Amino acid sequence: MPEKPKVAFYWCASCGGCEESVVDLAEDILMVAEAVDIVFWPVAMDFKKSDVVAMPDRSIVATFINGAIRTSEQEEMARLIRKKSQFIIAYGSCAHMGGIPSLANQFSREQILNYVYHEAPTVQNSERTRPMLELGRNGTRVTLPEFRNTVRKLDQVIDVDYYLPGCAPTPKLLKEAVLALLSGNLPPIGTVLAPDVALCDECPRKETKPEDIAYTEFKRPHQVVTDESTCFLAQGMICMGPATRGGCEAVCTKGNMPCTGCFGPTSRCIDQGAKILSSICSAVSATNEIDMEKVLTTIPDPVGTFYRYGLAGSLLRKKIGSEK
Amino acid sequence: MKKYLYYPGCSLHSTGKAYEESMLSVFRYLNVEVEELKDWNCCGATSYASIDEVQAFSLAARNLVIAENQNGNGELPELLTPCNACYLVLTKTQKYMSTYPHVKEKVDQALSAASLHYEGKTKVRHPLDVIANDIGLKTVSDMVKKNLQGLRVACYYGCQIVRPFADFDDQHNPMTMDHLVSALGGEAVDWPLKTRCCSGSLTGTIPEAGLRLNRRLLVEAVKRKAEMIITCCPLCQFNLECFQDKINANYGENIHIPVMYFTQLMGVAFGLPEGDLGIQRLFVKPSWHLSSQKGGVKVHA
Amino acid sequence: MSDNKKETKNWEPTIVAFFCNWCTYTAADLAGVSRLRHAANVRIIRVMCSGRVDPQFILNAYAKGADGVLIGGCHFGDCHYMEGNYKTARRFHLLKRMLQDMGIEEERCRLEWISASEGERVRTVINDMVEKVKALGPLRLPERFNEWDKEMEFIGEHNIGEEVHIHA
Amino acid sequence: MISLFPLGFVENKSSPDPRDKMRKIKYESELDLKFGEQMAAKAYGQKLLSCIQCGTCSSTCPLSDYMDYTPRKIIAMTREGFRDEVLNSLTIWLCSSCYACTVKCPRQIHITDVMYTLKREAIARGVYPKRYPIPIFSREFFNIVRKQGRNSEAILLIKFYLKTNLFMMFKQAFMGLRLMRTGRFSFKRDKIERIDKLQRLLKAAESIEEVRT
Amino acid sequence: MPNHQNNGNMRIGYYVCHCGHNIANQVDVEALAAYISKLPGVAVSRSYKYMCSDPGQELIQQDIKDHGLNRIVVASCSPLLHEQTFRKAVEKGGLNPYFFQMVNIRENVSWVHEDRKEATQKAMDLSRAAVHRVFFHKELEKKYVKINPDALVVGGGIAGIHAALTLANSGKKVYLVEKEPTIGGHMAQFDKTFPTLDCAACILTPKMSAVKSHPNITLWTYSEVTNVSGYVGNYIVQVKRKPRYIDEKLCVGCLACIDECVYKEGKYADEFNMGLSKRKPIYMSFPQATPKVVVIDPETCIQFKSGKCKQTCIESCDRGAIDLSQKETNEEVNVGTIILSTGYRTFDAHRVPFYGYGKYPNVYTSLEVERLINASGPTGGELILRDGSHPKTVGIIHCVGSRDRNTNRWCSRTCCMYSLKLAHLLKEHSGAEVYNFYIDIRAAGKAYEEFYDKVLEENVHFIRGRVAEVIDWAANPAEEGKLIIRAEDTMIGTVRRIPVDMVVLAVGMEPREDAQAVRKMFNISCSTEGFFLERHPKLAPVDTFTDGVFIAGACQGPKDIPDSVAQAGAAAAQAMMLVDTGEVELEPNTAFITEEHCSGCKSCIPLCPFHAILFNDTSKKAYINEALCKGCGTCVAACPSGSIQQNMFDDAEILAEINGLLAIDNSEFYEKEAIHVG
Repeated sequence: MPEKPKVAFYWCASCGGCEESVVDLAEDILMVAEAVDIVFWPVAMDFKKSDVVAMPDRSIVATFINGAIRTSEQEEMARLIRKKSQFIIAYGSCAHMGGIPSLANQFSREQILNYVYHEAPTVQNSERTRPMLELGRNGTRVTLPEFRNTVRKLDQVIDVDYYLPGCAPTPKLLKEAVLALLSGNLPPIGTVLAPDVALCDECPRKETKPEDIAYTEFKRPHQVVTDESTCFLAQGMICMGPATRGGCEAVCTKGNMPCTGCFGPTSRCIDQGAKILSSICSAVSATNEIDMEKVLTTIPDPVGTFYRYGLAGSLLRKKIGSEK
Repeated sequence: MKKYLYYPGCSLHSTGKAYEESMLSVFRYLNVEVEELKDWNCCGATSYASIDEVQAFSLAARNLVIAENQNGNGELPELLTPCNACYLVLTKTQKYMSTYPHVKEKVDQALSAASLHYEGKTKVRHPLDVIANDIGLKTVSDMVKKNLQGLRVACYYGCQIVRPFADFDDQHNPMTMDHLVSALGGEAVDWPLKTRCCSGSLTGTIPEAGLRLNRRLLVEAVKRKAEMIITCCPLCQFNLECFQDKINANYGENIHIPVMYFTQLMGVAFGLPEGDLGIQRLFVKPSWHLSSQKGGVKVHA
Repeated sequence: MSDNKKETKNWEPTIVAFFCNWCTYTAADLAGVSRLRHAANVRIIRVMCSGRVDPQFILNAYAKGADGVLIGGCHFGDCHYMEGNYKTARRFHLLKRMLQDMGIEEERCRLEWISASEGERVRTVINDMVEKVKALGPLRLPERFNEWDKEMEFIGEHNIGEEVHIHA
Repeated sequence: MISLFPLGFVENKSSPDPRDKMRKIKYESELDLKFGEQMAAKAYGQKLLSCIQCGTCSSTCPLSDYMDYTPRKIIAMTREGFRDEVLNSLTIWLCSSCYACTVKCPRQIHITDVMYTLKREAIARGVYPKRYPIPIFSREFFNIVRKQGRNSEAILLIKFYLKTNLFMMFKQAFMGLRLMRTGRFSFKRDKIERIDKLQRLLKAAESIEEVRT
Repeated sequence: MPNHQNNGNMRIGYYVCHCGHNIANQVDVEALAAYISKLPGVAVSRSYKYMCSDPGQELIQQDIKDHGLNRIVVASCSPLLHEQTFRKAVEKGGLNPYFFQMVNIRENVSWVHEDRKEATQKAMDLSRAAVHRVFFHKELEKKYVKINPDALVVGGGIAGIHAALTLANSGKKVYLVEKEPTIGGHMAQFDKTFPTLDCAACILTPKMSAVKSHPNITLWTYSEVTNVSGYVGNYIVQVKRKPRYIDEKLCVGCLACIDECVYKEGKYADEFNMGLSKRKPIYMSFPQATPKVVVIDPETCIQFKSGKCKQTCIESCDRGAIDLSQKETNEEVNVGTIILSTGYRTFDAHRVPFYGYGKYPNVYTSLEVERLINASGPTGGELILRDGSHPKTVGIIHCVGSRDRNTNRWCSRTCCMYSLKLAHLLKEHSGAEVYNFYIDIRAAGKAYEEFYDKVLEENVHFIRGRVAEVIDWAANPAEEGKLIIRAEDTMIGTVRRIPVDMVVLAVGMEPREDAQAVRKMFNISCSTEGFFLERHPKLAPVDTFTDGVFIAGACQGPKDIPDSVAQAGAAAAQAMMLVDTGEVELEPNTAFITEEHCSGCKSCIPLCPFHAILFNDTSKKAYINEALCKGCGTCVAACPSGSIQQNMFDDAEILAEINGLLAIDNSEFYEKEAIHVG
């Protein structure tokens, strides 16, 4: 009996939702487990780093890494796994584009640590302690991974072969990816394993978008009672759908929430935020500077809105001046 | 060769004596017959026109009428007029009498009071014109005995010979005298001031202005390494030559440059005796010596 | 970056300009014909309309090393395509705010309406912008990216499982 | 610095620089509106009026540095009827009749003739600067020629200096002697034979009114 | 990232032009060519003295043959000047003409930068960008559209008349639209024309009647264009025809109705006579008006104002031509080309109050004086002033509303000449002493200087100095009762006060008040001062940036009659050239949507002002009607999923250009962009 292909899962800076999504395969997970040999999956099985180190190079066929790279440990592990794997699949928005964690690229490490350990209203830390990289006491030496200044998407650290987009990726896409791996029928390296058409294509609200839209004000979902079937943009809410890859089966818009862009841009765009900004602003109704200003101030946080899942992967990556 | 009538004008009988002497000698040498105009009178010069224009034109016209009458053989009289001022006044009178009928009418009226009748047939000629265009520079060149090779000459035409009525040379850059110098074997210096005013009678009346104008001409000629200046006008010759001491004294210059009539220089080249050319009348006397290398003459102030 | 640009002392900013074919590019031509000397820091890219300027182009210019981006279009009401410039202006409004949020000073991104006849204005705008960007100093994103990534160099594969370097 | 005005001639005592006298407003009623056309008529045609004030005359004139008004300005003022200023000016007397302006004028204005015309007009009206040497020189020349039919340079100069500046004559005496020594200067009066006839002619001419177009 | 085409066998030819010394003096062309030759993909890199010359073009063609080039980059002057030249050369060499990119290193580099090192560096950057860009150039097809041979001429002044007649005589059908009740424009108001002193009416009216009777000309007076749509060769124009309450076909211009109007005398300011006379509510502008049809002004007609008129005019017309029930009508015409000859307006002299216009009755504008001395004018040509007097002295003030940064900065070009003309005519009419106050005399036309010379010799006074003020307080008895003009006579160097009886203000020429509206309607540009902007000030003086729309006459800038007529002829010839070509080549820079990429989000649809983007209800995707697309690229920039692309200005092309500009280390660039060069 031929040896089953070895597969691994690894978790970097992420919420853990991606790990959950693997379980969302439901009974299909059995099929996967049947077909592959999971050799490394810290969230579900007990492995040590030394086990991985011991594996021969390229012995794993594919590793699915979710999460952005924030700490030295994540970086270290990513490199190690890269060495041991034939294919690396960036799994989910964080690995794909930096994800929500990369919104932290608007701040420096110092700003973040200062806030989290000292300034946050819920924190009581009179001794003003901070995590230390190393503590030596009684002959024991304890080390912690370093918290990097910059959050990175996976391919900014190691070479990535495929991307499975989404926050989290849908079980359907995961299944398709695994099947493709198993069949050996693989697309070109670098492919995002989702349809290359924007979300509107599959959005049930598509029909309700008028052709002559002109925005006079933008509203956030909590400010309005959203109509359950009308295009969000037509309701004056920012929906990233037109600039976001489809393939998610429009789960958000079906759930009465506008798309926030977790699948990232299509292959034809290099910066998702710039693209949606361009598209939405172009259709603002104002014809003079003052009115333009008035309409556009109703978008209070353009970076947070347009780069929610992809600041690390955007053209600018990180706020200038947040280096130190 | 035809006969030329000769109108000396007042200057050639006094300050410009050398001009007359040398011109007549040269014409004699060239076998050209010259006969003085009988009982000629002053042309009026520039001063007369400032007082009374009709009188000024009448004065000039009288000479033209006399010329017409003196030349009995029916040939058109050609009036040799060496003085630039006379030349200008006579040509101008002719020109205005033919151009403006009212001028002619009034001058005729004045002439008739002296029983004179103006026909307008007289041709006013400058000796420079005659030598260059009637005799020809080729002939002149052939008759040179002492080649002036190497002699740097600044040709000074003055203002009134080519401006505004003469037609034998360019108004702005006359060349006749320069070509003549070449024909004599000398070298004409490129000198942009050749028609710039020498200040005329201002040297006498307002020397402060006159001498300055004069000085500019001399300084520039010296600067361009001219060994002598030749002129074709008695007043120009007088101005350029006789005030050199004064200019040197007033402006701290050191100018000693011979200023000769072009006819004097021709005479020298033709080998005529200096006495016949009025060389002895010059204030700044050129001294000549043969230059063996060049076979020509050298001049020293 | 060429060598002289690396030293801040002799640093000259690089500004990428997008000029619309009908107004500002023509005005730049006019500035040329009129021999209006100006700073040599601006590199002009011709587009048919300022409306063609995709915000991606602007971000990409910064990401590839531009210190500033200048967009030139027709005055309101003068657009050869009737209203392309309005779209440019609207995008520009929000983009500029977003750039500030990302730490890019507003002087580094400039939108100017310059009609075909305003050759002189091309010169003034370019000289003014160069001066302002010079005052800000280099943006040099590609170098910053490299600098940011230097923190990763401290981890090499050799020290996996060994010890962690401590930095101050 | 030697004064340009050797006889201490100052045209307007109240204002040392004659150029300054133009620095005031001019009322049309102070002007002679016919003056321009009259002078144009005497100076050979309407060309004087066609002056475009290009200034070629002024820049080509070798004496314009010594003039109170440049030739261009003289023409402008003549056109516009600034009669008194023009006739009192030194400019017209400083013109040495070199004709440089006349041949260069793009409108072919006979500027030298304009200057003659203005000189005569000034003499006729008796407004010329009376102690300025040049009109005196002209007058003496005129007298000698009327008397003799020819000019005697030596006599002219003596008479001129006697009337203007005796001191100058002494200063020039050395040159006079040199000229005499070289036979270029003589006090012999050169006179024509038929002086009677000439004088009749001049008398007739004198009675004839000035030429006009 | 953009996909790359033909990367495997890219063979680029690069040519840098010396342009004589124009480029070579500032840019080290040899170093430039050497630098570019080292870039990946570059097979040939040369410099040449004049690339646009025949040998220059042949050089490219020869290299295409010899070196198998498949992309061409030329660094020379502005693409606006020679892009077409080189495209044609490339095409002649056997390549698709769009496999070409031009680099502007003259207007953008050598002419504007002094430092040779900087200029050379910039030229290198721009050239490198172009080399990067051509990698992504695609083979494109030329686009053609058919040209409708009919033409529209807007404005019936001398320029419009001449353009219309020129086109009509060449067999083209012309619609001539004029706002006023008659054609003729300003020229019809003039008395005589400089420098020949021809009577304006004598030379103009035959042309006006030729327009009226020409079988190829449809003349619509009292009409205005209200809307223009379409594009070169195929314009659709809406024309509003105002009611003149007269049936044009029936009226024979006998004027009996005017005689019979209930008003026995004229009561309202006569527009044609600049208000110097009065007209009735029913009137004809001037005897030779074309069409020779009267018009009723509803603003002043009693019947329209109160409905209580005896309507004697209607009774007087035996042809029943008067029809007070006439309504505004609209016409729609299809034309291929349009000539705008909408003319100018004169400067409003009230704007310079210190010249006393409107305050002192004897201060006139030049246009008023034209009517005043015209034999058919309000005084029959006699020079009688508003106060009934005859002037003995007249002052003409030049440059009123011209050459003045407080009003209009430009020179109006015609005022010097018409002031000379008026000086001559006024002197001739009245024997008055005439003073011209001028800054410079600009008499640069044929026989203009001679005219100036002539007027000078007529003893017209010319005082070089701009007038400070026209006042009526006398400083001495001679000035009593006169208008005093105060100016410096800069030639003499004194300030002068000149008392006159009449002042003529030589008012300048300005854009018409509706110039902005007109230019927007026809989608053309204006220069800063507001005159219509020509495509090129020297080489395309009658073309505009909108193909098929031409300009002629003073709407483009101040102009006299000969220049207007010449320009009108030129505009007509340009229009004819287009028509006779039959079709016009369009830039193939249209946008297009790849259907399988489009999500049907409709973001692009409202952005297109030309309504070129449509939604396919079956496929639920958007598509672009190529015929309507003008190629601005706004939708391309706004497509949120990058599914719209544009020929010649593709994302890939522009991004490559940006990257090329900024890529200093090329090897790194090529590696990053994954371009592999064979």
